[in-house]
Amino acid sequence: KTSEETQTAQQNSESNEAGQEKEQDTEKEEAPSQEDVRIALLLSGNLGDMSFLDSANKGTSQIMADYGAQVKVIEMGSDATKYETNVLDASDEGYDIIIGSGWQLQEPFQNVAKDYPDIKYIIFDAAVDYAAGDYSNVYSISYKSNEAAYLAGIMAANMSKTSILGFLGGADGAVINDFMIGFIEGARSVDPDIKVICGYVDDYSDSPKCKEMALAQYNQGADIIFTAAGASGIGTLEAAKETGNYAIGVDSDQAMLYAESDPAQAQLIPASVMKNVDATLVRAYEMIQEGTLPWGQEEALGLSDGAVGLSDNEFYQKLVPEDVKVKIDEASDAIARGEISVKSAYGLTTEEVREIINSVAP
Amino acid sequence: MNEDLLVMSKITKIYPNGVMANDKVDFSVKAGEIHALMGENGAGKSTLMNILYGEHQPEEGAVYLEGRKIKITSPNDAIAHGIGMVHQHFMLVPSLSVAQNIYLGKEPRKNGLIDTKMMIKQAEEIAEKYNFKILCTARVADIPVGMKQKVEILKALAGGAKILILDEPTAVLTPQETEELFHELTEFKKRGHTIIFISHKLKEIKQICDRITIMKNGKSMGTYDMQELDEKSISRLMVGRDVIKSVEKRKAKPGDAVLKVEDLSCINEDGKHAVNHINLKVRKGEILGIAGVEGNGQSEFVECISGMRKDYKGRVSICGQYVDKFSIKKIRKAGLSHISEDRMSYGVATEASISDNLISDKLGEDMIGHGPILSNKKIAALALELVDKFLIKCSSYKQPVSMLSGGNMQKVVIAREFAREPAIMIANQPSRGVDVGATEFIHKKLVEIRDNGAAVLLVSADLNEVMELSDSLAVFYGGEVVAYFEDSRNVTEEELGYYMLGLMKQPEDIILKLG
Amino acid sequence: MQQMFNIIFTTSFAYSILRVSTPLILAGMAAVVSERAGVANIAIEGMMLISALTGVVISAVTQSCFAGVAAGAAGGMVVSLILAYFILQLKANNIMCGLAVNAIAKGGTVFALYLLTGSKGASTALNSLTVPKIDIPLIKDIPVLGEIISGQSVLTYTAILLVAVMHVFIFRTRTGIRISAVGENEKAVGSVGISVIRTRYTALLISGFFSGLAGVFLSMSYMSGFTANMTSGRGFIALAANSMGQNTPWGTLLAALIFGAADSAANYLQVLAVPAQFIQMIPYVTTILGITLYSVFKVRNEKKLKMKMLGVQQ
Amino acid sequence: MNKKREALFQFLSILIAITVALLVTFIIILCVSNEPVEALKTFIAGPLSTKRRIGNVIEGMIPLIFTGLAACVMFQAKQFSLIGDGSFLVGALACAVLLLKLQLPAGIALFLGVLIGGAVGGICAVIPGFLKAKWNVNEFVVSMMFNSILEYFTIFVLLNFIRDPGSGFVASYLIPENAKLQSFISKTNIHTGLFIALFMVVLTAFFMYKTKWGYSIRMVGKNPRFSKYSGINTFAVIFSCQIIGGFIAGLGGAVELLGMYDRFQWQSTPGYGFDGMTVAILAANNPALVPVGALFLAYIRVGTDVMARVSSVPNESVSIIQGIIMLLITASAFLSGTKHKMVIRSVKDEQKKMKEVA
Ligand SMILES: Nc1ncnc2c1ncn2[C@@H]1O[C@H](COP(=O)(O)OP(=O)(O)OP(=O)(O)O)[C@@H](O)[C@H]1O
Ligand SMILES: Nc1ncnc2c1ncn2[C@@H]1O[C@H](COP(=O)(O)OP(=O)(O)OP(=O)(O)O)[C@@H](O)[C@H]1O
Ligand SMILES: [Mg+2]
Ligand SMILES: [Mg+2]
Repeated sequence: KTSEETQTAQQNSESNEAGQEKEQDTEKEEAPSQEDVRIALLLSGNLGDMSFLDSANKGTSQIMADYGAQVKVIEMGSDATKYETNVLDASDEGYDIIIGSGWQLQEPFQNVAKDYPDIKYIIFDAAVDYAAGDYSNVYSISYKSNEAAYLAGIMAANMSKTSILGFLGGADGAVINDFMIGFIEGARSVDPDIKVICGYVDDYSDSPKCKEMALAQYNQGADIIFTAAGASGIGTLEAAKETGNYAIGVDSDQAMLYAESDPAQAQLIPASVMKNVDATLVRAYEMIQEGTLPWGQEEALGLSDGAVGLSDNEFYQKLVPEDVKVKIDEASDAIARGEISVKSAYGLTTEEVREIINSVAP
Repeated sequence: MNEDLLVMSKITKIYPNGVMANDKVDFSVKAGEIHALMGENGAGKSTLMNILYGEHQPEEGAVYLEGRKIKITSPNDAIAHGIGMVHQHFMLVPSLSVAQNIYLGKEPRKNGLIDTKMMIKQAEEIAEKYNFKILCTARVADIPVGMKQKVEILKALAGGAKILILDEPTAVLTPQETEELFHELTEFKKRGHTIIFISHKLKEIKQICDRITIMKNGKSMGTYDMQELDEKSISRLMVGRDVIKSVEKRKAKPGDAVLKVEDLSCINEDGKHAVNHINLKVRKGEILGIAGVEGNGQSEFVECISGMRKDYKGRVSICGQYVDKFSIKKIRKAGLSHISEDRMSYGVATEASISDNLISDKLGEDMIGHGPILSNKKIAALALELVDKFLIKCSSYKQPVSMLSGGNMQKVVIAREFAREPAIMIANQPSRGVDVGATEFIHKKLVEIRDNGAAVLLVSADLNEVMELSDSLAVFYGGEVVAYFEDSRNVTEEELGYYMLGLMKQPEDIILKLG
Repeated sequence: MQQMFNIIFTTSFAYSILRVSTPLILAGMAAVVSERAGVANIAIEGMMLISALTGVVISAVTQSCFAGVAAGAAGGMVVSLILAYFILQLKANNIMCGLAVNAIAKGGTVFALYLLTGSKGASTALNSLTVPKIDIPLIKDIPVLGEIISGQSVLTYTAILLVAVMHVFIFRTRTGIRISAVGENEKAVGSVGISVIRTRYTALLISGFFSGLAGVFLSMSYMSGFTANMTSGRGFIALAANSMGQNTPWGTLLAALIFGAADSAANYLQVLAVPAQFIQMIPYVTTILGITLYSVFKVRNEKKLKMKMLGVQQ
Repeated sequence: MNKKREALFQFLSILIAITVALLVTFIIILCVSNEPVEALKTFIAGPLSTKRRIGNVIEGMIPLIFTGLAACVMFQAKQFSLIGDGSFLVGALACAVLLLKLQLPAGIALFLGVLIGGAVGGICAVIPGFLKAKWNVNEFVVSMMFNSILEYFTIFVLLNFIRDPGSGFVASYLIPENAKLQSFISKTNIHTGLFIALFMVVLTAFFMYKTKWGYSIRMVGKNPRFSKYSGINTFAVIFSCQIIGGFIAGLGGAVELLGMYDRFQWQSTPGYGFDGMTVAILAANNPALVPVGALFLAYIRVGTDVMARVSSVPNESVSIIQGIIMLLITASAFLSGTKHKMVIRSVKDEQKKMKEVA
């Protein structure tokens, strides 16, 4: 299953460029035909986050390439006051489907969607509050990233020689903490006494600072660090290279980023915790075409849906010992069967999160 | 000698604010002469010279050197043509040393780096050559004003100037220093250099200048041989009327002490004892003059009693009230007015309008508006009155002070400080850089407030001024009072000079009478 | 407390200080020279960002590390030239221009990165080079010190060397003296026939050069690639370092080291069971304390000395 | 040259700057878009094309007015402090904390919320202001560092005291509806905070130009030594102008929160402090002109946003274009030569007239 995902991911990166060309082609050659589906992708930030926004962009690019839909990507930056306006504007401009990213679009979607019943809305990595009104035209996707992180925790705890792991998050928030808590639980399931040094960069683009923090963690004995800090996370990967330790990437298959340009770096990334936003968007589009998409509902997609997972690539195969792979697969199955339920960060207070961090602090 | 060395022909200059500072001015100097340039404040002297030095570009007109037309578009061109200039306001870099300032732009080098040793040596040599006593390694920020002026002159001389423009060089010099400078200037002339000399002091001009050009309202009133004109006719040409040289004043009737200073000592920024145990009082209805070579503690003394400086020892009282712990605002409220010697740093805010400059000390008063609110009407009325009364030459009281000539800036300071009736007026170099007419006016004012019962403390480097105005007189040397004359008429200029240079000192008991 | 000391008194911690400080030292020199010329250079941040990308791209294209560094420095200088043109020739407000350059750099680097790599986030697709780290012969064998000082990036040593060069430049060369003089009293400098504008151009060019090196250090030494907005305010911290260092090269170096040490400490202390935010505040609190204490002592000492002299006099 | 001509010239040179900026913008658009004319059109006319976009411009103006005023007050005293940025953030935070922790009745909630925002904004400025006034510690550096501290402080408070764990992203509980500034034009978010902003403009302009304290602030900015010599309490002026700046920015933060947000959610400063500096520079530090500067900045922001949204111009060119306009807008040397010639002509005309009269 996981290898399939990797393939999609690779395809995506190719189709990304193809999509770009296609976009221009359609504009030059054929006037948009009546049947073309028009999609707006509203991003609560800017592209280049090396995380779920980039991944969403990949997904819509693929939709564009494979199904000939017209996609307009709108990067809304960090000023939240602009979000609702953008949703309204997009709604007025007659897009058929409006896709929005993350929790920050939840309230704008809730405010707007009910006034445009003819337009379909998809929100991912968040959900609208279906109890708050008639949202039969809104579909929500949320991800159980904690499940995939749990697997990463199992992997790391098994591979660690020092019994100290590291976690570096972009900022103290539920999306990031969901990774962290899953990771910690996974690691503790292997070794209840394992230590995890947890830190937040408090910046999603300060890769040098992230590197510095990662180096500090390695110097304090951590030998595998899981990083969920967007573009800052590059810093952790480099710190791994510098110290000869392992790092675990996030959101996309980060080993493959380096597979060609810097194989030595790729060698130190046994796996990445994937949140396959792209795949789930493509899946949703396909379901729309088939008429099977459950509008008016939230789907929480996890390991069993292929929405999240550990990346499986040549490096995973090479670096992770066979017995560990078996354990990971077992756990994965157990989660899918519902035998293991991984704790989630959603709904936890800061205090509760801190308690968890302190319980594994060295 | 009869050939014109330098000719400025039909120079017209209009400032961006629309002031026509020079209006088709013709001006020429001969080789080897000292040529005086005189005129009221704002007549356009500095402007004309700044054009010659390439600081400003004229709208019309041409400059000829030795018969050939030359283009001067920057000071660099002027320097290349052998023209040097000492500006009216200092053009020095405070954090650099004296030597560095003198050689700024022409630093001697060794291996690509500045040869500091050589530079200091050269600076010392040139200072010695012109008989100027200055410490070449001192930072300019730390040296007194008079010495700064010498640095300015040396700067121009080190540049190899054949034609030297001096824009009011003596305004900040003591008589002795002025004498020295004049001596050098005549030496200079003998060596074939040419000097253009701007000053408001008729006596000086008479003393050393060969010819004189007089300006009025941006126009030239003609050039004359010095012998042709006596002082009266010069002032008539400049001002359009006779200026009475000496101020008429009745004998003082001193009353109770208004300002009392008890055992005041302070250390200045160089860590020197600038003021040493000074006891002094100024009485109602008298002008106490303080004479002294600049840098003998007068500045620091004034700073202490006016509240500008707080780190001193001793007590100061005004009208029987101790004010040494007071803020400046409260000291002023207690009745002090203060004309600062350094108008560019303290006296005015050049970017602010004239009216803003006139009200800065009156914020606590109703004359500019009730309570916390300003009244534009009242301010306008006050400003108009003061501009009118103190003859400030401007197109509107809303003009920024930076657009005024040096002398008119000084009048703004004077007007502000005289606007209220002070109990004690500290006038530190009140007529520095002010033309004869205005000087006379300021002197009259000082006498007038004295007659109205104010106490006046006059500090001046201009001996004439001190001797003429003061009722009684103290001499500062090395931060101490070395002489006190209860009646200033009992002392001659020469005698004063000895005390000022520290060659003589009165016995303690006489000095104690001052306290 | 014990735990804290254990964390801080390690050679790896001390080693990290120099590394963390290097971009601040370089950018600090950029601040020193522009501030001395009387032009507050807010644009250091933007110049760093542009140079960081330029260096990465050129080193990837030429496969020459030196070419990358040189191109980065040149990039900084080109931007500073444009900035200087607006500030000096068109008389535009320098703060406004600085903010503008930063905005342009932020958008422009992402745009260029996208055109070159197809990613808006990082230059991982480019095979860019890094500046080598070197061991210093004798020092590297000294027990503790060797581990701390030796083995840093060539650029780190260059930075320290350049501080010395800057010291000589500012206080001992014509151009250096003139730059300082222009900042203090431009009229005085103009009146002796020196072109004020040209002097300021020179200063800004040098400022651009140092900003460029600082940027290149980030992307070719600190990190081995460019990530969007990777400067994250270091250009502004450099302004602080310069101010703390009283506009002098050595002072600024010291200030940069202090900030670097505090920053490193914050990174190392993430393990403590204190809310992370308070740890993150450490470098900023340190800077404020440092700069305040310096000023207070300066004022106090002067006054105390004076009063003491007066007291003794009595 | 008379006043009218002077003003005309000012206007013309700004016009030229804008024209040049647009020209350069166009060239950039030409490079990155395949429908440049259309793109430029949306940039210029986009903000006016629908009621909502006009609304966006006005909404965008409101925080800029506050931080612009804050910067004006501090710049007038030559205090180059960035505290407006931090005060804005913490002002909003304080407002949120107050409203969430105390159940206040409707009218009072709004009033107290905004006021506490201002008060706390002012308090933020105490440290940089005091250090500068008392020991001459560089306020730029201290305020910059302090802003970072305030940012971390905000995160701390948000996470530990007002965070709604039920919200998927890091944000506070919902701000009580009764405390919010309501929008008063349908289909827009233009909220009553606009009136508070305009009121502050009038108040600040009055304060700066019609009160003795404002006068003192201006004089300290023009020449601190002169002010001290004149008896102005420079310590109080320097200290207070930063606190006033912080207060106004803090008000702005609270107003922005209550007008535009349902929850407090900032984990870093939204950057309005820096924008405020831009606005103040555009307004030549004159509070009365701040709305104009704010309008201009908000307009080009919305314009570039709209352009990026509806045309094929990439999002990154937004900041590039905004940067170029900022670069050019204060460039004042465009017409200086022409202006000087005009001055000369008018002086000569006057002289001629005088002669004729004589
Ligand atoms: N930079 C300036 N901008 C505008 N107007 C100016 C400027 N400098 C001087 N002026 C005006 O030009 C006129 C001539 O000034 P100038 O300085 O040449 O006088 P001056 O003869 O040197 O007077 P003073 O004896 O007081 O020094 C004055 O009316 C003055 O207000
Ligand atoms: N550090 C200083 N200490 C004291 N005075 C200073 C200092 N720096 C500058 N000044 C003052 O600046 C002024 C320099 O200009 P200057 O006095 O030569 O002009 P002026 O001839 O009085 O002007 P004008 O003739 O135009 O009225 C002097 O009055 C001098 O006292
Ligand atoms: Mg003059
Ligand atoms: Mg004069």
